[in-house]
Order: sequence, then structure tokens, then C-alpha cells
Amino acid sequence: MSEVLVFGLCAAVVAGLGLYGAIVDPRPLRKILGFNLLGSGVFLFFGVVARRGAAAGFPGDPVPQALVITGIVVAFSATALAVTLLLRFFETTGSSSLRDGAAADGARDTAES
Amino acid sequence: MTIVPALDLFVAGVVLVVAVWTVAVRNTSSAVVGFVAYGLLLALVWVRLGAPDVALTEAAIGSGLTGALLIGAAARLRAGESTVAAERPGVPVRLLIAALATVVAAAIAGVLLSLPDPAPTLAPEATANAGATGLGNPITNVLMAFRAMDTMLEKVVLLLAVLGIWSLSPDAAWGGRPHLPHRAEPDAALEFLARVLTPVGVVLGIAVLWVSADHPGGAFQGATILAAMWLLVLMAGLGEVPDIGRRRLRLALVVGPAVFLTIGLGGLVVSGAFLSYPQGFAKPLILAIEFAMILTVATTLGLLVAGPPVAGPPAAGSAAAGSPARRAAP
Amino acid sequence: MSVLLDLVTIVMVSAGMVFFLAGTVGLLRFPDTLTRLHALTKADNIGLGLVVIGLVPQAGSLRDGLKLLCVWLLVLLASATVSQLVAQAARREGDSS
Amino acid sequence: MAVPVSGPGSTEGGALLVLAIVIPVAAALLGFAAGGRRTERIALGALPIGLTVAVLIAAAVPPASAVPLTDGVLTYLLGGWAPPLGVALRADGLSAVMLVIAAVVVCAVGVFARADFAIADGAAETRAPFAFWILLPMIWAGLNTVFLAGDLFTLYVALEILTFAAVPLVCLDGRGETLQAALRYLLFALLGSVLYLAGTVLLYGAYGTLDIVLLSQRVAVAPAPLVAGALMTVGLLAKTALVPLHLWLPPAHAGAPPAGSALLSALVVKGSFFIVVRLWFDVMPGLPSVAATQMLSTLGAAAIVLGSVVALRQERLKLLIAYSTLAQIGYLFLLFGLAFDVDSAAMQKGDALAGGMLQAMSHATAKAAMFMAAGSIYVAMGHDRIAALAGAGRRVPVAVLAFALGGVALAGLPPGGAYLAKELLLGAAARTGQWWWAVVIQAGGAFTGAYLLLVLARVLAPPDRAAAGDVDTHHGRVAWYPQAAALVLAMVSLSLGLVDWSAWLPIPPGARLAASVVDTLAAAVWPVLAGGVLAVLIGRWTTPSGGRLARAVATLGPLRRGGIALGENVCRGDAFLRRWPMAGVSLLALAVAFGAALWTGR
Amino acid sequence: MNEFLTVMVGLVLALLALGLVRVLRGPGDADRMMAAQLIGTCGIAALLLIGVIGGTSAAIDVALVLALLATFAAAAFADCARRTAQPGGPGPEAP
Repeated sequence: MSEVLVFGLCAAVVAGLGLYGAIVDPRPLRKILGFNLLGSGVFLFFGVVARRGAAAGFPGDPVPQALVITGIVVAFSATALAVTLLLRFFETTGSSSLRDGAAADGARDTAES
Repeated sequence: MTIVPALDLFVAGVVLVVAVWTVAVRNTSSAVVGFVAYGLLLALVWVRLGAPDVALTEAAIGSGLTGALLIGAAARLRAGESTVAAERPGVPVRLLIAALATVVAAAIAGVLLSLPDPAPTLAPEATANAGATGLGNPITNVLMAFRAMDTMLEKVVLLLAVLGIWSLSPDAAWGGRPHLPHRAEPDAALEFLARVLTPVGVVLGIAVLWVSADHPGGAFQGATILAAMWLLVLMAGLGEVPDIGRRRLRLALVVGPAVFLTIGLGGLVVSGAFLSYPQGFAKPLILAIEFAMILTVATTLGLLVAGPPVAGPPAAGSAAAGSPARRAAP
Repeated sequence: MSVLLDLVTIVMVSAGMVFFLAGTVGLLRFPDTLTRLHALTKADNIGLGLVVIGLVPQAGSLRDGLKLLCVWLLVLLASATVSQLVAQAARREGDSS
Repeated sequence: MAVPVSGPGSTEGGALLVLAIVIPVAAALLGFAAGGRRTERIALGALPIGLTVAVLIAAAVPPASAVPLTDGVLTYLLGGWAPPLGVALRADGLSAVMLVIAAVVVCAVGVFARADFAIADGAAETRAPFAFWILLPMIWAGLNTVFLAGDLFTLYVALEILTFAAVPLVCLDGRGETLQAALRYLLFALLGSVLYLAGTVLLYGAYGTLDIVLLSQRVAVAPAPLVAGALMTVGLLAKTALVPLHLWLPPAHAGAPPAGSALLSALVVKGSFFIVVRLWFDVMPGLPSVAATQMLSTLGAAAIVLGSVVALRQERLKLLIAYSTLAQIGYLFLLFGLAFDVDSAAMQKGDALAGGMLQAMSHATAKAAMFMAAGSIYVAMGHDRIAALAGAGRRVPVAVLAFALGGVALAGLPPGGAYLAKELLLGAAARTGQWWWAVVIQAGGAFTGAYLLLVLARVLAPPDRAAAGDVDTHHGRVAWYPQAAALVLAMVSLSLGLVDWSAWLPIPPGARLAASVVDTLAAAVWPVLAGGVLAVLIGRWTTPSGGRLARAVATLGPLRRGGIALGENVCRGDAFLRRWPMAGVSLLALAVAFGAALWTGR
Repeated sequence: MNEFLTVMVGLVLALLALGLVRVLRGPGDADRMMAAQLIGTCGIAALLLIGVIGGTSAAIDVALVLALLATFAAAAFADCARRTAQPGGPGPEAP
């Protein structure tokens, strides 16, 4: 049962790191990285819960593992959308800052594009 | 034996070191490289947790495709990096956030210790009902039969992500093609890699799907490998992404959820419940859905990494040059 | 018979470990990128090959054994081409910085 | 096939629930494959079908007022598998009414959007219309799944569908500000959904199921559900943009095209609110404590004050309406403090919940009408700076009427749905002796009246001669049907109070409304009077130069200066809260606070 | 036998950690690109050993996919580094 404990704590620490990275770092790409870390921490926790539920000949409870596979695909499509949105924002305004006024003063093309 | 816990501790330790590195390092490109290393190492953790299916998914989607996506973005954002990095909050705010994040993580870890000892599990129920679909792999059973609704909705999410990315293109570029910028003079090593690796990848992708009936594998994992191979071909310049207006591409993107929906509605009529399979026909129907799914998901994941259309639509009627090399997607 | 197989495994995996050690020491000690690349791709690959050969007797069935060898061949092919790409990048970085 | 049914099997009306989700998804898939003009036709074709299905579901839901989720409900076992292994769709009174309201608003937005996103026959397919006519059914599918899904993970996927469909809608016009607003929205919403997911994994770890009904039978006071409840609630608050987690809402809802803003403000925000209600009333009714429910309602009250005051200080009409959404979201969360029954220490499905849901329904219809009217005004006047909107009343009279009626309905004037909701909430406050929420409810009505009067005073003013010259009069021709759609929605919101909702909402029979003339008159006059005073004090308007009004304003001098100072400080506070690090701190601090508050209730 | 393999896995992971520290700290991008390749070899060796210890024969499939995707990631890095080094430079108009 040791890996449940070890990887459970590892999942919680990675989730904490992801939360910290997503909130503190002003760069949106680092926020997306933080979100991915947080997501993998939560999915790791799903894996630990599945491992605890190992029974009937399976090394792990299949239901949370199936949820993780669905979750990873959803998290990847979220990352792809966020990265493309960030790149488009950077191309349009030349700045990738989320600060309130950043878009306005950094805007290259006029508002009536 | 006491040695195994040490092994787990060590694997977890390496994973944590790389995770801390990914958050702490200054330069974004090395943070992305750290994240790719983290993703690949996570596959080790998933194997230790007895979930090879998820290890496949994590290694393929978590680090392979996400890594390719993020490294491209990191390179293009390097110009604006310094101005934004300056907006870093002050030390007190950072300490407060660190403390709060620690409390949340500690709460989650604390709950782990308090979870009930005979852990509640659905494994026995999953095996008891596995007879209905005749599939050996319990996770495929859960994904395709017991919780088929989540899998079908998830394909809608993928389609939405592609639509969201396409809608971010400039108006003039609509109908054009998203192209990975391959350079004028082809790079011999990359082209060789693409020519040799792609067939191996396609065979492996289809095998991972075919095996998924009874052994770890699945349509998503297979689709990710096919998408990676398609992207490798595009990177090597051996193929072009088809224009987003082409009917075949649109159908390829929709065929997965569409087949899932029609078979689900068929189940409503024939065997009494939406997304249920008539007795005895479950396995062939599930495989049919999975083949439609692998085609859609491979195309979708490839397009998600390729990005929004950039070049304008082709002159009317000009055939798309260099139809993509051998791969499942049209 | 199984003792012999275990012996083969122990010997092969230990040999593999020696090469891994060599590869990592090379990675740490070598002065610049190209030499480190050399250490990384050559020594580690042989290390992996030996570990794979060591594990073939432990594999459950013939199919698993063949798949193990496929893994090694795939990594050999991959590291050959990727080292080329990395070397190009290192050389380009060398003359641009 | 041997359907392993344990517990309530699929009831006979169940197949309708499947149709409610399948029709929008099929419309979106067909539209995506068809492309070109057919995308619009398919989406418009699906609207009436979906509306009829929603109405049939509302009719099929067995009338059961304050009954737990198990029996008075329409159930459908997907794939024939019963929970905990399978996923069930369930429709009780709450989801039935929300389904109907969502269908009505989506249909009205569909009619309205034909003006902006019409695809000419034979014309080449363009980006924005193609994207809009697929995002509309996708948002609808996400909402219907949120209202019907009986499994917490299916709710998570539905939330993701909702967010992924809403984000491209925000930056459909591709300007820098809207792209930044969409990016902030996506990143913060993703943080919210991962926290929600963390909560679900803790619940699964503790109870081995994610089905709402089974969880409600198994959840007891233990560390797992407490931490899970706190994380899920905060994650959903981040997606509902309740103050102080509202950093993304104003720029996103103001930057979207009018049809998009209507969908976002009226419906998308209601999805995650509905899951908070499901979580606190159905999954863990016994868990909340006095501290937690009072905290949630206090956040609601703070949202009302902050949203309304900042709305009064806005210069652009769409931003004013967006901040009004912020305030109305706060209004919705008042129900939690009122619905907590102290002696049974559990959430009671009573008049407070009915009032909250009715407020959600009337806000959905009224706010959609206001955003659509604002869209028509923008087209007619060429801009939406409130100070220069004089004469809009002449150009687009129907749109201005729709805006006025929507505002009146929102302010809680009879016979609007918000009036009925206010009466129910006031009744609950009186019954439970929490007079302070009654004060907040009345203040909410007054504030809504305030910014309504502020805009109407400006819009209905005759076009001032000087300005009329430079603004070319034929700026934009506005077709009749977008304005008609807005007017119909405003009328619907205004008539929600006349319907007897006891068949769907848990209105206890004893809470018959005091229909005395004096009460209704007082309820009608109060928002207008108090609103006028607030508008004069805090509102952003230039003092007229000469005449009697100038002298009257002079006497108010010190009060006015105090009001403006208050307004400025609140705006600075709002800007402070909407900085990303501060929003992150609020997110985590709220998670810890909710965890502690729930813990004290043990 | 499992004890021996576990010690070996510990050793491989130690070497992997050392190599990662050196590679991730490397001055140029080229050094960091080697991280994916390093994991391609050491990571897969550890994975195969863990698979044998834990008895999960599926670990070999995971190793196959890992090898393929580590190569793909390294190729993506190299291609991206080469693209940014083009005269066009990494500016937003590069694609």
C-alpha cells in the first residue's frame, strides 16, 4: 500500500505547485504550464484513488482510470485553445500581459479593425 | 520488501524535482522542456500505480503533443517575455499565495489519509457486468459502455476546441490552411526520421487500438500516436495540412461523434436505452465506433497543434499540393 | 534452467548499468554540447540495449521478448537522427552566439 | 437485454431527456459538416424542436413541491446501466424550468443573431457566422447537460463544453481587448474547473460513486466531503464570477458581440450557479453550516453593492450591463443564507430556493433582452457611450422599450418574475428572522432601478441640437426582428410573476403572496424612488448648466461629492480585486475559508 | 531477482536525475533538447525494469509509445529551434 501514500502526497504537492505557478507567474504561458501541472496532480490523485480500489483481479479500479483518460484529453484541448488564444493575442497586440490596460496601450491595430 | 517503497519514493522524488524546476526556472523554454521531461516521467508513476492505459495516454498526450504545442509557443513568445515578466507580484503576495497553495495541498493530502480503509471501488461491478460487452479490457468497457455519455461528450469538447482555434484566425485566412512553417531547404535528418518513423508509428497506433479490446490500449492513445506521426510528416515538409474548408476534412472531424451518436440512437430504438448495445453485437459496434473515433481524434489532435488557418484560401479549384503521406487521416 | 536465465539477466543488466554510468559521467564531465551529445546517445543506447537483452529472459512470452527488442531498435533509430538534429542546433547556436 | 437496474429505473418520460441533449449536439455536428449557409439553417431549425422538447419535459415532470431528488423526478439510465456504474439523467422541477428558460432565451438570441450573423445564400462561408451558428447549439447542449446530468463527472464535461463554447464567443470580433478578455476568462475558468475536479476525486475516493442521488444517501460529516465541498464550491464560484472572483466577467461580457453577450450573461453564468445549487441542496444538504451559508450570502451582498455602484460609474452601456450582471449574480446567492434551516442544520428546499431560481429565470430573460437592446442601440447610434446616447429613443424605439421593460422586470416591479422572487426571498427572510438580508434585497432592487433610470434618462432625452449635426443620422439601419426578439424576451420576463410555479419550484403553499394593493404599490414605487436618489448621488452624469435643476443640484453639493467619492473608491477597489494575483489570492483564500466554515459546522 | 532489479531501477533513476540536472541547466537550447533524448534512454530502461518488477507486461507497450513520443518531442524541439534561428527570427511574424 506504500505507493498509494507516496504518490498521493506527490500528487498533492504537484497540485500545490501547479496552483502556485498558475497564480503567481504573470506570463500566460507559465500560467498554462501551471494549469497543466495542477491538472496532472489531480489526475494523479484519481490514479491513487483507483489504486486503493484495486479488487476483482484488476490492479486498479477502472472507473477513475477511465475518468482520467477523458480528463487528460479535455485538459489537452483546453491547453491547445489557451495557447492559440495567447499567440493570437500576442500577434494582435504585441504584448502578452494580462494586466488591465495592457491590451489597450499595446494595441497595434486601431479598435475599428 | 522494504526496497519497493524506496523505489516509489525515488520515482516520486525525481518527478517532484522536475515539477519544482518547471515552476521555478526563469526561462520559459527550459520550463517547457522541464514539463516534457515531467510528462514522460509521469508515465513511470502511472505504471507503478497499475494503470498502463493511463501511462500510454499521459506519455502520448501529456508530454508528446503538449510539449510540441508549448515549445512552439515559447519560441514565438520569447520576444515579449521580458516586459511581462516584470509584472511579477511582490514578495509578500508571493509568500501569501505559496502559503495558501500549501494549505490547499495539505488539505487534499490530509483527506487522502482519512479515506475509508476498505476503499469503496466499482471494480467488482465492472467485472460482473463485463459480460454485456464481451470486452476484456475493463477501462474500454467503462469508456465505451458504462460511461459512454462522457466519452461522447468529450468528443464534442474536442470538436469545440478545433472550432475555437479556427475562429481565432484572421477573417481573410478563413478557408485557407494552417501550415506548420517548414523551410525552403528540406532538413535531411528530419525528413529521414519522418520517412522511417511514420510507418512504424501508424502500425503502432492501429495496434494500440486493436489490442484495446482485451489489453491496455485505446482509441485515444492510438489516435495520439497517429496525430504525432502526422505532425512529424508536416514538420518534415512531406505533406500539407488540407484547407479547413475541404468537405473531407470536415467529415473526418465529425465522423467520430456522429457514428457514436447514431449507434447510440440505434441503441435507443433497438435495445431500449440510449448508448446501449444490442445483445451480442456490442463488440463489433464498439470497434466500429473506435475506428471512427481514432480517425476523428487523430485529425483533431493534429489540427489542434497545427493551429488556426494562416494562409488564405487556395485559388478556386487548385488541388492541394502534395497530398499528405501515408496516414489514416485524409 | 531458470537459475541460468536469472544469471544472464543479472550479468546483462549490470553491464547495461555500467554503460549508463559511463554515459552519465560523460554527460557531466564533458566540456561542450557536442561531446556531451556523443556521450548521451552512444553510451546510454548500449546501456539500454544490454538492459533489454537482460530482460528478454524475464519477459512472459516470445511476443513480449520481440517487443522488447523492438523498443531498443526504435530508440537506436531515434537517437541516431535526433543526435543529428541536436548537433545541427548546437552548431547553429555555436556560431550565432 | 438484461438491464441491471438497481434503484429507480428509467421513467417513461425519460427518453425526452436524451433528446434535450442530442438535438443541439446533432445540430452542431451537422452544421459543422455542412458548412456555408446550411449551418445557419440547421441551427435555426433545431431551435423550435428543442423548445418543444423542453416544454414537454416541463409538462412530464411530476408535480412535487418540496420533495427530495429521488422520487418526484424524471430519470433515464444511459446505456441501461444504473448508477453507481452507469450515468443517469434526471430532471426535477428546478431543471425543468431552467430547461424551458434556456430554450426560450436561445430561440430569441437565434432570431436576434440573424441580423448580425446572417450568411447570404451562395456567398462564401465566413469565419464569424460559421463559428456563431455552431457555438449557439453547443452552448445549448452544454446547458441542457448541466441541467440534466445526474453524475458529477458528466457535469464537469458539460461545464467544459460550456466554457469552450463561450470563450470563442467573447473574442469573435478578433480585437486586442476581446482577445485579452477571452484569455483571462479561459485561464480563470480552467482554474475553477480543475478545483471542481479535485473535489470530485475526493468524493469518489470517500464514497466510490459520483452519482448525485447515491452521494446524497452516503455523504456524512467527514474530512473528505468537507474539503471536496469547499473546493468544488470555490471552483464553481470562479466560473460564476461571484465577487471577489469576477476578474474576467466585465471585459468578457462587454467585449462579446451583442448576441454573444446575451448568451453569456443570461445563460452561461447560470450553468455553474445551477451546479452550486445541486451541490448544496442535493449532494450534501446536511453538510453546510451557518458560517458557510452566511459567508456565501455575504459574498452575494458584496457583489450586489460592488456591481451596482461600479455600474453606476460606467461610461459605456455594455460595461454597465455587464456590471449589472455581476450584481444580479450576487442577488442569486442570497438564497443560500435564507435556505439554511438552523434547527435541522440542513438546507431546506423551500421558498428561499424557489425565490432564487425565479430570480435566475427572470434575470436570464431580462438581461438577454437588455443586451440585445443595447446591441440594437449600438448599431443605431454607432457607439455606446451613455453620455452621448441622447435621441436613441427616436431611432430605435422598440429596442429602448425592450431595454426599459427588461430593466423594470429586473428591478423587481410587479408583475415581473423578479418581483415574485423578491417576495419569496423577503418571506424567507421574515420567517427565519434574518432581517439584514431583507435590507440587502431591497437595496438590490433600488440599485437596479438606479442604473436603469440613469440610462433611460439619457436615452429618452431629445437629441440635443448641437450633437445631432456631427453624428450622421443614418448611421445604422436596425431591422425590426432583432428589436422584436428583445421586446418579446422583456415581456416574458415581465410576465413570469403571473405564472403559478408551485408545480415546479418548491414554493410552500403557506407562502401565498400578500396580493394587497398597498404592498404591490409599495413594491412598484420603492425601486424607482430609491433608485432615483441613488442615481442622482452616485451616478455618472454631468450637471445640467442652467435652470431649476442646476439650483436643486447645488443644494445636494456635499452629498453629491460624497457619493462620487464613494463611487470612485468602490471602482478602485474593483480594479484592485480584478488584478490577477489578487483574484488568485481570493480564490485560494475563499477555498480555505469555506473549508474552515464547513469544518466549524461539524 | 526482484530485489536486484529494484536496486538497478534505483541506480538508473539516480543517473537519470543527475543527467537531467546537468541537461536542464545547460546554457543553450541544444542542451535542453537532450533532455527528451535522455529520458528516451534512461527513462525507458527504468520503465522496462519497473514493468518486470511489477509484473505488468503492458509496460512494454508503454515503453514503445514513450520511445516514439520522446523522439517526436525531440524532433519538435529541434525543428522549433531551427525555425526560430531562421533570419525571420522568433518575432510574431515568423510563422
